[in-house]
Amino acid sequence: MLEFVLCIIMVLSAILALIQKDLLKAAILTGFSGGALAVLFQILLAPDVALTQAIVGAAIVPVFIALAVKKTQRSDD
Amino acid sequence: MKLYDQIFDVVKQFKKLFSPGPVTNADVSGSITAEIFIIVSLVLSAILLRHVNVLLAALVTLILAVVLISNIPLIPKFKKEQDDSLEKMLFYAIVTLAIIVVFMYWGGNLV
Amino acid sequence: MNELIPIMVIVPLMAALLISAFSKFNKATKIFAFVVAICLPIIPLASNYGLHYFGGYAPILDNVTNVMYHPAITYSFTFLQQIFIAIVGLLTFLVVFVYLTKYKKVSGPYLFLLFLGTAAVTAMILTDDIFHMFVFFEILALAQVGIVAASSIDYSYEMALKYMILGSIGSPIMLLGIGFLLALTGSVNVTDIATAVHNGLVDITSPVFLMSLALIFFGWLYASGLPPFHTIKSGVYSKAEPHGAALLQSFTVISMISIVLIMFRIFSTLPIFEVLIVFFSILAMILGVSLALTQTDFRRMIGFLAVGELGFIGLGIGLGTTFSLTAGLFQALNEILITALLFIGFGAIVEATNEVDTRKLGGLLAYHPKVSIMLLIGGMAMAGVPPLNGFQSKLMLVQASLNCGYPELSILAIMVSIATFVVFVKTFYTMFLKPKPKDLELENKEVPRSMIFTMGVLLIIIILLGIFPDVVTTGISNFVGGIL
Amino acid sequence: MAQTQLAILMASVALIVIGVYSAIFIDNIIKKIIGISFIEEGVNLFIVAIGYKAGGVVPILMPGMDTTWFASNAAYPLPFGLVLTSIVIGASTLAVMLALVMVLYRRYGTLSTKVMLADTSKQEEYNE
Repeated sequence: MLEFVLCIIMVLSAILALIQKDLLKAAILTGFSGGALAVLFQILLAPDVALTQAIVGAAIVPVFIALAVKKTQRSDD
Repeated sequence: MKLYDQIFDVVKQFKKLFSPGPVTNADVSGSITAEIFIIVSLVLSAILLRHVNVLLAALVTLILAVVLISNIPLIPKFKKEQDDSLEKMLFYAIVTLAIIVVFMYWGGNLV
Repeated sequence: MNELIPIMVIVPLMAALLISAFSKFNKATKIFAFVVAICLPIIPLASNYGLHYFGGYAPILDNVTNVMYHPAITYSFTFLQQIFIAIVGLLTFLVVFVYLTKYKKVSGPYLFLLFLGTAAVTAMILTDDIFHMFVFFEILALAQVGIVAASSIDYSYEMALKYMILGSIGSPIMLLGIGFLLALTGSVNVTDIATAVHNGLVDITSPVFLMSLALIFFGWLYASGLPPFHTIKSGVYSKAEPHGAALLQSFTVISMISIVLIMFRIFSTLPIFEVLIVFFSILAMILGVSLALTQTDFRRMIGFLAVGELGFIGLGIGLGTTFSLTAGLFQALNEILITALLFIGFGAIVEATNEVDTRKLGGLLAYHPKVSIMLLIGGMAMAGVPPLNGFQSKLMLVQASLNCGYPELSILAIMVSIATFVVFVKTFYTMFLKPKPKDLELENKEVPRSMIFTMGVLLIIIILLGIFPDVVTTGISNFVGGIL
Repeated sequence: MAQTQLAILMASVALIVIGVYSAIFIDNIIKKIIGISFIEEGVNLFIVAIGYKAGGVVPILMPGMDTTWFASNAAYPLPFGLVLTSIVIGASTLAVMLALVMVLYRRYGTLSTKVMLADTSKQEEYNE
């Protein structure tokens, strides 16, 4: 049951990230998507991949994007 | 008469191709070579269809030849479609991906 | 001496890391880079043929089915790998030499990228493991982007970003194809997969197998710059520094043939595989050469020509006979040499005149006679004029397509060669023979001597290969007989 | 438990389709890069799903486990190793792309792809 919820969270947050006007929110939603993917990897019996994905997908990638947004502009127009 | 005018007009259209700078005769002759080359080579490669079906090859070759010759100059159109903007590159890349995938899924065993 | 096989990858990789770490010490870095670069072509020539299993995990024989399984990442080193690694090593040496003599203060990151790219292509052509190849393919893409972004030419960052964005679509698609193969066979070793396919353990008409071909094929199109990626590939060449571009095109050619050989070993039982390759090769030849004819920027023109010549390699591989494969691989070797010569030669002209538009140049024959004669011979070699190596490989290709019963392809190949020759005549006339325009100021700048030396070395190899093609073709033909 | 695998496959296909859609239709370059990175995530999810075995165990051999039981019940670990590499490659590619965007933003002052990555061959050929 949990995996269905996680799939829906992941796809929904991916779509939401792409329709945001505020790029910082998009960065945070990317982190949601990456985190859901990490838990999904754990359910799929791959704990080592889940650890890496949790660090990279839920922390590093959103931070990179947020830094890029901070150095450029926040709104998408 | 119309085709004659069109062929005569080709050189004028090549001028626009090199628009910001001057147009030299070497460039125009190169473009005319490219024009002839592209028509001949596309028609020639259409003949390869004869390994599938001879009638189909004849039909496709004739239609392709007529369409290409009546649409000259082709090079400005070709060049415009293959410029450096990311949108066109991405568009063609993804269209190619879709065509390859669809072709392989439904037609991969036909050949 | 099979320990030398992994050394071929490890030496440039370690050199790259050391140089970028200690680039503060200018003099020492220069000497170190030079010494490593000299070693690169020597190591493959000194090494023996053989296989190398990483970690020492030798293949396991399954007694029930009598099939060998390869648990380790395997490097296989034969004549084909030897000749290509030696050539790319030589090219790296020449490029590093040109770079070291051009700048007083060397940039550590740039040398890092050059050596990283060399290590990546070496690993790609050596490896027998499809995922290992993918990893080095990604590393190679990053190195290529770095080499482009490091140049001081206008709009190089834009081109680098475009290449990366296209790459971040192309490579995951290729990974997906590898995933499909993994799901079918449970292995990433090419020999194991090919054995499974040829023994009928995999249903070759199943959609999953066909989709894996489609997806890996798309990744191959991105790697080799065949259409629809011909614009970005030629753009990348024109935005890199000339010596960088000479190395970039060799990376492209080698990654192209290493991926296509892997695909050939796995998918050659599917007839559609050869149809796909021939179709895209024809498209590359037509589009590449016809766009080269209309360019006014001569760096871009060479870029499009380089893409058009890739079509010949694809044609040879797509025909699928021993002779045509030999011709295609020999053409790949020739193209690496010729295109490198052209990029470095035209780069020397850019260096001397600071001008890239053919319309603003003219009368350079009187100022740079050596460079222009060498460029003329290089252009003739690319177009396939008799005593040179391009002639030999193109003649083989024409014969191969005639033998297979496709005279149209032979006519097309000859036409493309003629159009290539037209491009050269046109460019040579406008740049070297036409009277000098009044507003062109030539401040009697000399072409760097290292560039002339480099062109001379490449030219000698081109002429030697043209006169004695058997030195290479016999060995390649033996290799091809092994994989067919 | 085939439903789980089906749902995972649907999700990975959805991610790939979202990525391809964003590659063509989204103009903002940062959002385009985010979108394209979803292709990579979808592919990773797919490859991990290959190794999954319904009702299996994590492929780590604990002391005291029976080896034959473990061999028939553990998930297939080779795809997991591949995905580990792929995740790191994806993150580094994303970082390089964002760095290039930051440099280019200083030159153009906008994040629009149409402006930033337009056709440049005309301007540079004849600039006087």
